[in-house]
Amino acid sequence: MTDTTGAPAGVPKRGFLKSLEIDTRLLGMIGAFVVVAVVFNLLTDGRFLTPRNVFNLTIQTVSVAIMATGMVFIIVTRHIDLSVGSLLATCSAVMAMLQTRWLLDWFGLDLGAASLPWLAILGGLLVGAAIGAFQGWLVGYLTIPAFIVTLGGLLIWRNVAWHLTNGQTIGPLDETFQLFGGIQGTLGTFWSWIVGLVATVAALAALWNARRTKVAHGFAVKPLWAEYVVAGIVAAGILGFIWVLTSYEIPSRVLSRQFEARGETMPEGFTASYGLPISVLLLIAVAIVMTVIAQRTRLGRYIFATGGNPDAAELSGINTRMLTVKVFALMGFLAALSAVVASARLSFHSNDIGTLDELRVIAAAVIGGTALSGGIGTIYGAILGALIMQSLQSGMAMVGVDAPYQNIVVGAVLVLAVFVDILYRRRTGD
Amino acid sequence: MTDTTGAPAGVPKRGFLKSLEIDTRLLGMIGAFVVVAVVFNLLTDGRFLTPRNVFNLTIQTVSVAIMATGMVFIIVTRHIDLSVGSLLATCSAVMAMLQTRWLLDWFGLDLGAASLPWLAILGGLLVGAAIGAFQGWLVGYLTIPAFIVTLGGLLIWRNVAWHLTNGQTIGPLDETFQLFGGIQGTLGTFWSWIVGLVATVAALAALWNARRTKVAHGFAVKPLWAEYVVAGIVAAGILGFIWVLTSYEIPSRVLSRQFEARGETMPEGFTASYGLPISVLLLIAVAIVMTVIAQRTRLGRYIFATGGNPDAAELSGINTRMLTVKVFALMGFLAALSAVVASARLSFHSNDIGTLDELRVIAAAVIGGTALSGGIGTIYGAILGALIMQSLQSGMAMVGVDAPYQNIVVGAVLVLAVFVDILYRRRTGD
Amino acid sequence: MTTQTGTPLVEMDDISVSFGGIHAVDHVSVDLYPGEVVGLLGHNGAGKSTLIKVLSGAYQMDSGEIRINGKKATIHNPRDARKYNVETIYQTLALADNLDASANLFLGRELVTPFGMVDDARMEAETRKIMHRLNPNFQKFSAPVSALSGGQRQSVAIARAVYFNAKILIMDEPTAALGPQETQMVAELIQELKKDGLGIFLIDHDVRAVKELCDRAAVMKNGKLVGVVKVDEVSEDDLLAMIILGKRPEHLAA
Amino acid sequence: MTTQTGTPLVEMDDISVSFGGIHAVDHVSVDLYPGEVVGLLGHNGAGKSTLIKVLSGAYQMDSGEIRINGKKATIHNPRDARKYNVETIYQTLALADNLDASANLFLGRELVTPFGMVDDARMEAETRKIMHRLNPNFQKFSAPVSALSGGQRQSVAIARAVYFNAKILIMDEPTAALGPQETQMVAELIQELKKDGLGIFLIDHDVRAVKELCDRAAVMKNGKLVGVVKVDEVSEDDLLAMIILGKRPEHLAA
Amino acid sequence: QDLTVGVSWSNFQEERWKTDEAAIQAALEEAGAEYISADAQSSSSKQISDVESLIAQGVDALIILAQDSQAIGPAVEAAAREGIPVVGYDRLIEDERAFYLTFDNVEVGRMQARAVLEAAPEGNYVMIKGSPTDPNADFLRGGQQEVLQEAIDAGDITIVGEAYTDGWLPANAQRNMEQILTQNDNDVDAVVASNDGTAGGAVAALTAQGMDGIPVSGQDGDHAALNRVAQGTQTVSVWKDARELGRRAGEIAVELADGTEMSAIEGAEQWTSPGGTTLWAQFLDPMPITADNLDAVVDAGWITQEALCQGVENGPSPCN
Ligand SMILES: Nc1ncnc2c1ncn2[C@@H]1O[C@H](COP(=O)(O)OP(=O)(O)OP(=O)(O)O)[C@@H](O)[C@H]1O
Ligand SMILES: Nc1ncnc2c1ncn2[C@@H]1O[C@H](COP(=O)(O)OP(=O)(O)OP(=O)(O)O)[C@@H](O)[C@H]1O
Ligand SMILES: O[C@@H]1[C@@H](O)[C@H](O)OC[C@H]1O
Ligand SMILES: [Mg+2]
Ligand SMILES: [Mg+2]
Repeated sequence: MTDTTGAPAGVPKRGFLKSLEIDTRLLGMIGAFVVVAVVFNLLTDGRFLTPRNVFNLTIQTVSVAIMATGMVFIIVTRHIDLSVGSLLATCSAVMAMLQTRWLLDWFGLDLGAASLPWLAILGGLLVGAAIGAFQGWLVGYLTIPAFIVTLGGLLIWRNVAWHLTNGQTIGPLDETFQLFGGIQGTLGTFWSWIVGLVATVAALAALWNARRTKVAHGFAVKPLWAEYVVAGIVAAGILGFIWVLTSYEIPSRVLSRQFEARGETMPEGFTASYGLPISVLLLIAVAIVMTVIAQRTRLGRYIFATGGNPDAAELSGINTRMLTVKVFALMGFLAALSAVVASARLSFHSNDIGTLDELRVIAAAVIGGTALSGGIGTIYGAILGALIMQSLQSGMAMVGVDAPYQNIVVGAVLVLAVFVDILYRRRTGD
Repeated sequence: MTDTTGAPAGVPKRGFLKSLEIDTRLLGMIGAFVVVAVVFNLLTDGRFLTPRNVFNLTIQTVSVAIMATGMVFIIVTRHIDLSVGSLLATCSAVMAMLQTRWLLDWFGLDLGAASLPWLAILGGLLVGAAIGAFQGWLVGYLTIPAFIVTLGGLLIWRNVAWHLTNGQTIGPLDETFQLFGGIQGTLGTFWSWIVGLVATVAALAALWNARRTKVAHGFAVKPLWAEYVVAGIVAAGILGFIWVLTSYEIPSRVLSRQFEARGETMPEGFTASYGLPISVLLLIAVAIVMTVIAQRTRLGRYIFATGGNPDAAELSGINTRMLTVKVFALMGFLAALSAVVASARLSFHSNDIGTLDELRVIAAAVIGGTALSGGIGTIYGAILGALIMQSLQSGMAMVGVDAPYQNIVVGAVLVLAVFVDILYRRRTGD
Repeated sequence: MTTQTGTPLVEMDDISVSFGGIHAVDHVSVDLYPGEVVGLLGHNGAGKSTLIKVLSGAYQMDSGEIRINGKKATIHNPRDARKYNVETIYQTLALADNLDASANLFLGRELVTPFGMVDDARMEAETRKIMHRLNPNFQKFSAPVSALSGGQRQSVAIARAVYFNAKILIMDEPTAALGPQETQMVAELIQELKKDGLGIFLIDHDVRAVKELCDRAAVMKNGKLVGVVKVDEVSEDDLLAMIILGKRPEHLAA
Repeated sequence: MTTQTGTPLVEMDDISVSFGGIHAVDHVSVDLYPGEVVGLLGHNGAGKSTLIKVLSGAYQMDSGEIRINGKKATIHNPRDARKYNVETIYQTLALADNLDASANLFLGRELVTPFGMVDDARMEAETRKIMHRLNPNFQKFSAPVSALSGGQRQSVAIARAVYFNAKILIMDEPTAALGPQETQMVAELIQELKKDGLGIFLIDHDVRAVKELCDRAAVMKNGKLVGVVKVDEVSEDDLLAMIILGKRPEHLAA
Repeated sequence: QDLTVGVSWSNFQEERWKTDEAAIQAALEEAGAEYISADAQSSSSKQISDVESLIAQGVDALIILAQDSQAIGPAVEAAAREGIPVVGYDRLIEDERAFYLTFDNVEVGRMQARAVLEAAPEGNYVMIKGSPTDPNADFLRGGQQEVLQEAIDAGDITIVGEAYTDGWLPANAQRNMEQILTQNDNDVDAVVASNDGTAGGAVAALTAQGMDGIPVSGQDGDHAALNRVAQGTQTVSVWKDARELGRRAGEIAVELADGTEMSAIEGAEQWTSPGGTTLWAQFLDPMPITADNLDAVVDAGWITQEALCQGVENGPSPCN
């Protein structure tokens, strides 16, 4: 939680990494990701690490990653949510029905009305949060184990979705709604750079601020050069990411069509790039908010305390029951948000949407270092976990590994990742 | 564990039920089952409680029930096994391939050779136990959480099965092998009654013996009349069950074909009944062995002790790691046994055999009163749990409820059952 | 029985608690005045912890009434108890093992910045201050408390109970895991808090310690109250007799 | 230092244990003779529990050697320790909460019938016998131990350790949760076991109790051994000084 | 110049798709094109990712077995962006930019019902449907209804039981069939099952009642099912010769990649989908395999005579 080290100030000699005070677990995960990426890049003759594939990868990761951040809180409080895939389906069904049927019937809105997608999203988010809260109430107040509640939910919500749509594929969804799907909605070069710069400045300011607070209380701080190195790495990371995404150019065919649609002709040699997808921006926003909740709010503190010792938390005056409701409601909300991204990406609501996502989401959180025994977990870990899994699957698909063997590899990697994590924790004595 | 009450001998007045010293949870579950049965019987104009449907129900229950007994031990030791459905598929694939290909190729056996089914079963059981033991080793010795190991297993073993059969449906399976499927292999009236009588005698002897031991140590025993009432209920239960099964007559169509096959003609008015299916006998044997293990062996004692407090068990000199391996190996063995029943029942091995069985098996154990927090669970409860779930599904199928709505009901019942169990435990202070 | 005057800080009146048929606490009444330490004595399983857990909100009573400053208090959970400034050091300590000392100390009452964010730096600084007073050897500020020894953990639990201006302090065997030096510090602390006007319920098996630290002692046996006595008026042996025989000493019997 | 003669029952020689960089036990040597009680004293976190957990097989030492009856003993886990007749009463009791007293008492060493089935009836009868001797009030034989009070649980843990003909007994604060009567019984028990020739390591924070019950006392501070002294040759204050200052008293310093 | 053709499979759960794959591979090899593939494992979301990844690998043409005819849209859009031609394989893709090559699922349903109706022109019918989450299940059911409607209206046949089969699992089909039989006191004369797996489950339930031999339908030409046809326990397995379909798909993909217009593809016709999309399509004829034409599958090399006739005595040709 706190990031000061216990060592008294001014210990003479520390290793380079130690001075940087970067979480070695984070380094390990990034290392694993780099290895996966490089290996696949070799196997695919450099196709894996093209801007275009990186762009695809990030888009493909979004839906699972958003839910994985919520799953971190669930698992940290010693619960589990097996219903997220089904819940996603129900939310997606609600949003699809709202924008293609119900809103039209109830309020006489027209297809294509500007408010349609937003009302649909609002409805979906409400339903997701409400169902999540209800499940949380069953867990927290009626003390039914989350495993059971959400196993029931897994069965129930998928079929509620089926019932709502009568088993049909619903769509096409609203054009604006589709902007959340990925390639259909991107910021373009200019705005991508703006976002990148703002993010860099904000990150550096946060670093600086943290240092100032420590100094103010007379705690040990890392050497100034280390501070600069960390700042440099952060800035390079953010801007590099933007650079890669803006390097993926829109195929000229699409551009010329756009010009045609506007009744112009495309200038010779004209290029443009996609830049940051809105869905990825959404994920980044979710990541930041969830990280702040985890580290800087009472809610987050209580989540981790409850995970560490539920009785102690209760005796400390934390309303752990209400907390459970909140955590599950948050999970439901995030599942609904994922439903926006997932169905927008398909441009339809399909029956099977979100199938097996519960496994992917849990796997992402756990590969990202969330301990099933509770009390331990990070948001960035879960997102990285999702990214690693997605890279593995996409990479294997590119290399041409048959799906059954892909599953075998994913299963094995899951077990291996957790094993490595255990070894790591044992060594560092966490 | 022990079944003496703490009350000093000779307490003057006790309620009727209390005197019988019958587990009220057992009564509750039987009550729930009776309610389900009676409701469906009304909805189906009395067809639900015909000997025929009871016969069907028991057969349909076997495969899940066998695995549920193993899941009790897994959950009691605070683990979970999400891989049983996939494991069943791998074992089924191995047995199918052994009896239709490999044994023929390796040992030059002929299709239809008498040893074929037995060797195949042996091979399947070994593979099941070995995979189970391996997963147990990962959990016990490498301390990877069972949730992760078996989640990996869920992905891995289903696809290993696919790999073994190259994705094909394998069959038809050996005739002898098919005897384990249910209706294809039954004991007939005579032998069913023999089994029933032997079971009754054995049960009464066990009751008598338990009483004698208590008296010998000077502990309190229940009044003699209560002893007789219990004995009467037990005997009536066993013999009644046999009576119902032997009342289900073989359709004359089937009989006449059998006569034809033997080159005879069926005498006018000839009837015969199925009696006890071999698969049900197998389940009963598993239930008895597992109950004895749970209540009367060190292994069982250690399983419950480990579930109650793993550290204490370890400090008491119990090799909890090895215990984990044993418990998972047992689960694997039982999954293989279920694979025999499930594939014999279908008369072929299909790719997707056992899909979602992990959910059914866990649900059965949990509905049967096994606590996910460990240390509590009974074998009979798990079997009753499986029976209740199967009754619900089959009853709804009879009434014509669509599969999606069936799933919704099953999910809701799961949650409700656990909730009732929690209320019950709270009231009795367990 | 007691010569204290004025309204008692706490009156626990005719409290009963049972667990599935067992009367853990059976119509027990005790009270506590400001600036007073009341010892709770009794054999194992006598019901001491259960009685005070009713006051701290961890258990619900089946019947009886609690009055604080003469007014009926409704305590359904630990949050309610905190509202009445009741602080408790539990026999089981009740720490979140994965958090560090300062997060535990402020658990449920975090200091926040003007934006409502938890202020870790300020909390750690506060923690250093108070721990320094309580246990100068204590250094492990950024380790999760799971890495602390039994006694170190107890120090954290004590620090938490006294930091927040408690009016009523409940200590369930606070020194059971403590070394002699630490035990001494707790004794001094109790004296200090007494002076500040706190009322303290102290559960301790050590009759000598109770005689030293307490003003009155309430003895329980099998869930029932044997009696409440002023420690000055009884000998250690009197107290032992009450605990073991469950009877008030002869010379006080009237 | 000690005038005992013959081979010691236990020699713990130059034992070190560390947890991720922390030297919890730092080159400590102590020994124990048959019929002797050695007290282990020290502040919280001094390393007492860790030291004896090495002997009981719960922790592995990083370096050092254990000799039992003069022969090198390899103790990798609690099962190994039991082979050497080392029995332990843990600070945390180590009971399976869902089992009853007799199942806990015999855990890992169940009595079995000729067919290899566990013999619950015989075990319960034995349990009634031994508990009657240890704690006559104890009645809850068929309830899971989770329903027992702290002290009742401790009685079960003690009964378990002494039932099986231990040669070496380790008691980690055995009376911390016990009432005065029960504490007295444990003291008597220790005297009895001593007479039977057992060697006992006793961890206790109560210096007076250590002086009463022990023959020698080993004092630890910050993982290091301060010294081993005969309790007859030192005063309570000497012991306190050793614990707090970490120095052997002057008159024994040579 | 070397062509690469990417194939996006919806899943490999059913037995048939491995055969399709081999056929496509063979056709591509003949044309000198490279084969790469991805398997969406029954997930329409994963299928989009798969297609993106295939495009990223530089394919010149795509063959897509759509998990969902509509939700596959963005994949077609992505391909169109890059100018990559798409062949919709077996299942419809609602997009005029995709060439539709198929055995018509509604037609498959009709064939199933037709064969059963012929064998049991009147009586009580049971409909064993596919997975409730697979749109094909309803297409099949629709085709079946078209054929049966007349007989239903005439009162010749009555549908006495109807059930979806969760996940197409044979075990679920078996249980549903058992319960329907119990509910109707075995008064059932024919079973319209939607594929061979569910037919297998239904037949197992019928066998238990000595009712094996009443008309049962299926599709896919699974080996086990053809064996049942030879045994007489299944009436029909609608055989969509996957090898033919696969071969054509490979050929068409290569032609389109070479720049051939869709309209110029041999056998192509303009067709309007039920959803109102007009697209270029080629329909291959599914073949109902019954006891009368079992030789066809053996002659075609789809199954060996040995496998087909395992355990069959005095069966229809070629098992006699
Ligand atoms: N949660 C519980 N469930 C059931 N019985 C309980 C529970 N908590 C306590 N008891 C029972 O209530 C009685 C009183 O227990 P309590 O813990 O209050 O005793 P105590 O006086 O604090 O003992 P000790 O000195 O050992 O801590 C005991 O008989 C105990 O077994
Ligand atoms: N499992 C563990 N992991 C990390 N550190 C530990 C562990 N167990 C003990 N320690 C540390 O080792 C040191 C010695 O602890 P130990 O429990 O042996 O102390 P002790 O002398 O028994 O104290 P107490 O009197 O409080 O029981 C302490 O600093 C403690 O924080
Ligand atoms: O061929 C069938 C296919 O059309 C359907 O979608 O899935 C099941 C298969 O048997
Ligand atoms: Mg207590
Ligand atoms: Mg200790």
